[in-house]
Amino acid sequence: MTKPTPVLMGRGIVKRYGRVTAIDHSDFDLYPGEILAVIGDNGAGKSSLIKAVSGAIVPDEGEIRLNGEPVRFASPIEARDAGIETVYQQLALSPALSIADNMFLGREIRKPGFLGTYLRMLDRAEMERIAREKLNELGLMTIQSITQAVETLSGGQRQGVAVARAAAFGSKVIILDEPTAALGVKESRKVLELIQDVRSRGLPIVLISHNMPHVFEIADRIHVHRLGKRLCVIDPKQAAMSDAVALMTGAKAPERSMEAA
Amino acid sequence: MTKPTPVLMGRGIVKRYGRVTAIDHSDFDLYPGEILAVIGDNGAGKSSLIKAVSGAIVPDEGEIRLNGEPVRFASPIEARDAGIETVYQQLALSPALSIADNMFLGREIRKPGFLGTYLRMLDRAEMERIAREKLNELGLMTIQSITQAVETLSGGQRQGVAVARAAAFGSKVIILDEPTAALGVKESRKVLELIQDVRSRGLPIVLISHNMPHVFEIADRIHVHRLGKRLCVIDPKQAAMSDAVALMTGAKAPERSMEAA
Amino acid sequence: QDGQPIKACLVTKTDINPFFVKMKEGASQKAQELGVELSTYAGKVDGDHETQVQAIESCIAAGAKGILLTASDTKAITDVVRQARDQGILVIALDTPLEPIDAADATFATDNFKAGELIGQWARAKLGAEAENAKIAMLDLTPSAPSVDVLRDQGFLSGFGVDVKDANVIGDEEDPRVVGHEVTNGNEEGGRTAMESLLQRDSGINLVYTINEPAAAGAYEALNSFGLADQAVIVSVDGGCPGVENVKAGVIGATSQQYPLQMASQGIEAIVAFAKDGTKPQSSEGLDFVNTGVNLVTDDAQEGVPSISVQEGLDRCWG
Amino acid sequence: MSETTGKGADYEASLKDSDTSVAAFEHKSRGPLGTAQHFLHGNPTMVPVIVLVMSVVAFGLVSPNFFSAFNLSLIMQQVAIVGILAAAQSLVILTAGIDLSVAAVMMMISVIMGRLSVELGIPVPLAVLIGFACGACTGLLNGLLVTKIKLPPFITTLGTWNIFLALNYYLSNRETIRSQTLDAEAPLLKLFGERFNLGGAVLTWGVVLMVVIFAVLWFILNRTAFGRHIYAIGDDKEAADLSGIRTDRTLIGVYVLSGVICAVAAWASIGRVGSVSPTSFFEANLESITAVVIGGISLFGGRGSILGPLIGAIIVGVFNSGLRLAGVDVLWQLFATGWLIIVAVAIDQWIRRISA
Amino acid sequence: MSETTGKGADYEASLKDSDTSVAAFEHKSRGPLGTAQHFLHGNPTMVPVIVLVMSVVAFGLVSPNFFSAFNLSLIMQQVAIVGILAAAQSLVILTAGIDLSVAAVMMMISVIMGRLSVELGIPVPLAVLIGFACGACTGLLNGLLVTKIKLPPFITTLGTWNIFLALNYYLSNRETIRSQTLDAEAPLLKLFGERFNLGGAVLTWGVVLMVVIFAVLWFILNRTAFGRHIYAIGDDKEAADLSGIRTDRTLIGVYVLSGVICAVAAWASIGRVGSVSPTSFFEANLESITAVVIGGISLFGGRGSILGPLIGAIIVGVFNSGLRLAGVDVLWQLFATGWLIIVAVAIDQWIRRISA
Ligand SMILES: Nc1ncnc2c1ncn2[C@@H]1O[C@H](COP(=O)(O)OP(=O)(O)OP(=O)(O)O)[C@@H](O)[C@H]1O
Ligand SMILES: Nc1ncnc2c1ncn2[C@@H]1O[C@H](COP(=O)(O)OP(=O)(O)OP(=O)(O)O)[C@@H](O)[C@H]1O
Ligand SMILES: [Mg+2]
Ligand SMILES: [Mg+2]
Repeated sequence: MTKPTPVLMGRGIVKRYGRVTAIDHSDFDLYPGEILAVIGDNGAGKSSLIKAVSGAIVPDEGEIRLNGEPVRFASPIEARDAGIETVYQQLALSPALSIADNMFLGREIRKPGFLGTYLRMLDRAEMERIAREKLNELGLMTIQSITQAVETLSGGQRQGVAVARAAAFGSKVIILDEPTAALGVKESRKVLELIQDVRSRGLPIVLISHNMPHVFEIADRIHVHRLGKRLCVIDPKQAAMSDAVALMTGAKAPERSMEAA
Repeated sequence: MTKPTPVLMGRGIVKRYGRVTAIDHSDFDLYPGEILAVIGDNGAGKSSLIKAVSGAIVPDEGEIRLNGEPVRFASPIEARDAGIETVYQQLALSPALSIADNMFLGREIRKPGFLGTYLRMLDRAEMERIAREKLNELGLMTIQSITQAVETLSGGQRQGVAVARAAAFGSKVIILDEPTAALGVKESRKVLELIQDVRSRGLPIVLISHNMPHVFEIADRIHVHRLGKRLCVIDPKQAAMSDAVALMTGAKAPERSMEAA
Repeated sequence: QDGQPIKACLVTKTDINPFFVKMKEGASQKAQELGVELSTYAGKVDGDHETQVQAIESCIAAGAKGILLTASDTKAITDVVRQARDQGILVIALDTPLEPIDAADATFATDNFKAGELIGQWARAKLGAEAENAKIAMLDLTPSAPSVDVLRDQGFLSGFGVDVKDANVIGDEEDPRVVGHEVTNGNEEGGRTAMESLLQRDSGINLVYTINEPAAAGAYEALNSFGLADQAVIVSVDGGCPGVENVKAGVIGATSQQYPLQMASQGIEAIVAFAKDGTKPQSSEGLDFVNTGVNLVTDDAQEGVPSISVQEGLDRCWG
Repeated sequence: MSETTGKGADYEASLKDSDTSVAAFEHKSRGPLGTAQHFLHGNPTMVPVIVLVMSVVAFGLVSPNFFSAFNLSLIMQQVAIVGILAAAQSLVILTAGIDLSVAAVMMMISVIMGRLSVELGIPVPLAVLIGFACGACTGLLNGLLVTKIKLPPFITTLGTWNIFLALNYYLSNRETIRSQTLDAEAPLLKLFGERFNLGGAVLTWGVVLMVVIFAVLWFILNRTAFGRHIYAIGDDKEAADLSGIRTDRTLIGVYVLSGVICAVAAWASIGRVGSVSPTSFFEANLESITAVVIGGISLFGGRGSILGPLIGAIIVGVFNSGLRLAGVDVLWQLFATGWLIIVAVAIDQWIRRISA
Repeated sequence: MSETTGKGADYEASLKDSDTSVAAFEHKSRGPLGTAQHFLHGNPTMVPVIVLVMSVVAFGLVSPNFFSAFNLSLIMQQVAIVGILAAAQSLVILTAGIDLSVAAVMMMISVIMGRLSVELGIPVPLAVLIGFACGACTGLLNGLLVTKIKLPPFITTLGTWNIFLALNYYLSNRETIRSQTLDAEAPLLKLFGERFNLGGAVLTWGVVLMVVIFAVLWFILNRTAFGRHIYAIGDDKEAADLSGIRTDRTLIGVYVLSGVICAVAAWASIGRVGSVSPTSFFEANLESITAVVIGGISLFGGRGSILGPLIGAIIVGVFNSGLRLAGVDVLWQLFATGWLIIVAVAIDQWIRRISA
């Protein structure tokens, strides 16, 4: 079976911060239409890796290809313009702005007609309506006022806002860095459903998570990250969770078959 | 069986922010030597509740008792001086300071002898040694340099630092708000062990978590929070996880027996 | 002497006041003429003493032969001036005498008290009998009240016949004719706002003293906007060209004209003479400084107050 | 290790029955005090207004002249220029920056407008337009230094303050262009000093201009994407970057806009001063920042309403005017101004606290 | 819903075998450039030093007199007072505040010391002690307003700046106490102006004092708990509160210490000026802030080394002196100062960037 070209590919990526090595010659592949889970210990370099492929940091060495073309993103905006939508672990929300403002930051909806075209006036009512709708889809029923500042939200509510934003606007690739870490049981389940939804629209997804049951439930392939590099890739249908945990904590070395994946 | 006096007790606590109600006449009890889990939807008011009992916010109404005595904490320092050690959901770390500085913030170790007593000089080497030790206990082996600024740590590493600090210094009550949310499988397991360790030293612990398997594994009692109030208290040995989930999401109303708990 | 050009320094209070710009012009012209290498320095705002100290130190370091100085803090500057003189540098105070006056080798100055006194006397004569019921607005410089501010203010009042009490302190007189003192920072905007406030305190003001001509222009704007332009006489000090134009236009009644350009070029000449054979300049007859003169400029000459015409003022403005 | 997963095997099954209504709580009806509190909580801009009203009343009691329509409109005239500069300053401060160059830019551009029309005989409208263009350039310089060279705004504008001040002195030769000359050759430059009557109060077009500028900025900041981006950048620049805002472009836009507003202020200042003076408004930098801070905008960026600085500027004007009217000695005016700044903001903070 | 928990029932079993060594990576040996980069990354304080060396060399090339031991030591003398104020300023800025009152406090206290010893005949050591106490009180006032009334530091110190300035003029009667009077009645007040020789260079005790103050502050900030708390508060006050630091007490401590340092500066300033002048160092506020920022301390608090402002102050002194010696016209000095501030910080930023 010949593999298709990866949508997003990284080869030999290195990122050092002074004395600290965050990514150490790591590779990365995301194929069309798949859910790729990335797992690894805390500090293994997962977030750094996806920051490198989404333009949030510029790697010291290595190559990144989008649909086979070499790219060099100097900023997250360039990556976003190329269709890569990312929910970062620190969420990237503006604390003092309202939920609706945050969801539409950088792609606001303008009023129709003169007001919008010439005065560039925003359509607040519409943005608030859509924001409320997206949050309800995620089951975040405890958000009492859509005009609340994001800094007044609970940790989980905040994460919900960030995930809703990415899901609503992603066009080519969606990257989620621990999207359910602060979410409750119900809200996490909704996010997993949303991810499957998105995949069924044909978009590939990168999911970083420490929740093994979730990962094994929805991932098509699992990228195991350890000490700044891709240790191996495993198939959740063949491998057991205990293997995955053993691999990422260094309790076990990867087998041949895994490395080839 | 007569119940002992709760170590920490709250009655009718209310906290409103303008139009938003965060805590709505909630009660709270923590008995000596127990692990009390607090569960609930995102935004149910769990964090607000423990902020109220730990002095980080001052409730609008209601009463708080420590060992039966009414108390009114005006600041987290007062609560801390009363022996209540809290890991907040936002972690309360100083981003630009090093890991060791953060762990010992507010209770630094001074050099012995003249340098420490008169010049009040800090014993950096000792603090760094202890910090490294505590982090190793938590299995955070990926932290490469103990003098790294906390802002350069990964999300999970940061959480590890905060938990290690609370565990090292708690004297009467330890409150942990989602301590394992960002942690990996191995690190989460270590935290659970640490919690059990602490309980075996006789200290009661409040654990907020969205991870039902963890909660049911280690909690002695489970406080279910919903819409700003304590809905009921359940016994993990009698109730099923599905009941807990149904209760907190409003799928089911609590039974008589639970309310009495 | 050994082929090296003579070095000289000019240190002024600020570089934003046209008065000091003229001074610099005079010095530069003369320096060029006599082949002197001139460096100029200035404080950032009026009263910026430290910058002047640093400037003098730099002159010493640069090996200057002489320093022309308009001091912001006339007492405090004496220490560094002594250092300079100890190095054999000729220090000439321009415009403002140091305290004590012999702290400098020589002083080429207008008498600022005299300048104030002249406009005071003129105003008194102009108002005539009305002078007894005059309502006077005093528009001063800054809250820190540097010595020009005090000298002109107190000179004006004593010229007008107000008992100034302590001549070193602004605003301690008890004469009911003085409506009030406000500061202007010596510019138009400050003059206008200050005048507006004083007019509100007493709309009958008929005599306005101003620290300089920009403040006077601002005061006139305020009077004009209150519809009182004809009711009050404005007097001022400096005699800069726009100021004399304003006298001509009737905005200002009279102004005391000074001659900064002359002061500065005389100063340069003195330095050259000193560098040649060590002669120091002599003070004017009966004074402890070299008087470079002050003239009242007005076309409305009053009995007993010597003045020159506006035309002459324009010819000589800051000459 | 006890194994509990068996019991919770499909603990998520009950989720389908979970509650789907948005959380809502009863609110007891509040007393009048409670209502006031609640109103202030929702409208923090009203807090400086209360401080303003309090100080107007206080000065009204002290000095009888204070409360006339005439005096109140005079205060507005005195405030107009600093108010317009405060508007420019607010934009920059909202992005967590600070613009120390506003006063220097204004002074320099008023000189440019004046020299062009009086000395080169260029028609006033063209001279004004050139002035606006120069204002935009000063802003562009600041903006490029802040975004491309990544200098802190404080340092950038401290540097450009010196530069523009030097240019101002150079271009003007430190000489004022007299009122009479302007009247003769370029009366339009004094447009914003023209007075008109409005129900007993005499106002200048400069005052109207100030109000219009604030209204326009309010619209931009609250009703357009550009405005929301300004808040987002001031709030957390990194988050704004990551969420895909073109922060550099927005920041440059802010500085250019601020430069243009300074140019507008320059035009208005000619009307206020009556002549083109290269030394007037030297103090306006600090005064504009004071107005912004008293108006409740955080120096750390991202928080506060643009209407605050308008009120803040008026509060400062009221203090200054009230003290002068009361005939306080210059020295004690300085002293009282110090305390009044502190007390005004303290009252503001206190009202915010009890209404939180 | 697929149920996967069965497969992973005891997926944690393998944890006992997990790796227990701390992560470590090989580092390739770097070239000299890499080593320099790495050094600067670890020692960001050295960056302003590089800027300093560059500007000294540049001015040395332009004006031949610049490079004399005499001139270099003169620069140190000129820098001393602003340097000491910059030390006080740094403390406050590290807590994310700003102290606009430093120069006014210094001026006022030098007047107090002078008047007490000259006019009331109080022995100098006692007068100096009273001055220090007054400095502590000014700091206490600032500190209480910031912590208890919760005013922003900018507004607090803007207010107290006015207040202390007014008191300064009042207490001094706006008159200078002459050098000769001091020599006769209180020579000890001029102690820090005394010169001594150090290998050809003439230094004053004021310069020594400045260096000592920075050394002591370095120790406090880096080696004591109080110092670490200052950084923590500036970094994130809320986090510092929650992690149990007595932030109010620490902040008050910082302002009091800053006030005392200003009092020390006041004493030193009498030596520098030679007399007690109520108007000297009017500009020192902005200069002290400039020194702090050029020295690499963030105006947002919590970041930067205290040694930076020392270097920053010297850089500013070198610029000023170099420009004067080069005989640049005052107007173009202003212009050049503007550019030099920008260029100095731009170089600093650039070096930081490439060494990151
Ligand atoms: N700006 C930085 N400066 C220095 N070190 C950094 C920086 N950013 C990340 N690191 C280091 O790089 C390593 C990888 O961090 P990263 O955030 O990628 O981990 P992660 O796999 O996402 O961990 P987690 O699961 O806890 O989120 C960590 O050791 C971290 O300390
Ligand atoms: N400062 C504030 N201003 C306004 N609303 C607030 C504030 N703090 C909390 N809230 C609101 O109070 C409610 C309870 O928040 P809280 O953080 O206690 O929830 P939580 O149960 O801890 O949620 P999570 O599980 O997501 O952490 C939320 O609806 C939140 O929006
Ligand atoms: Mg991560
Ligand atoms: Mg919470």
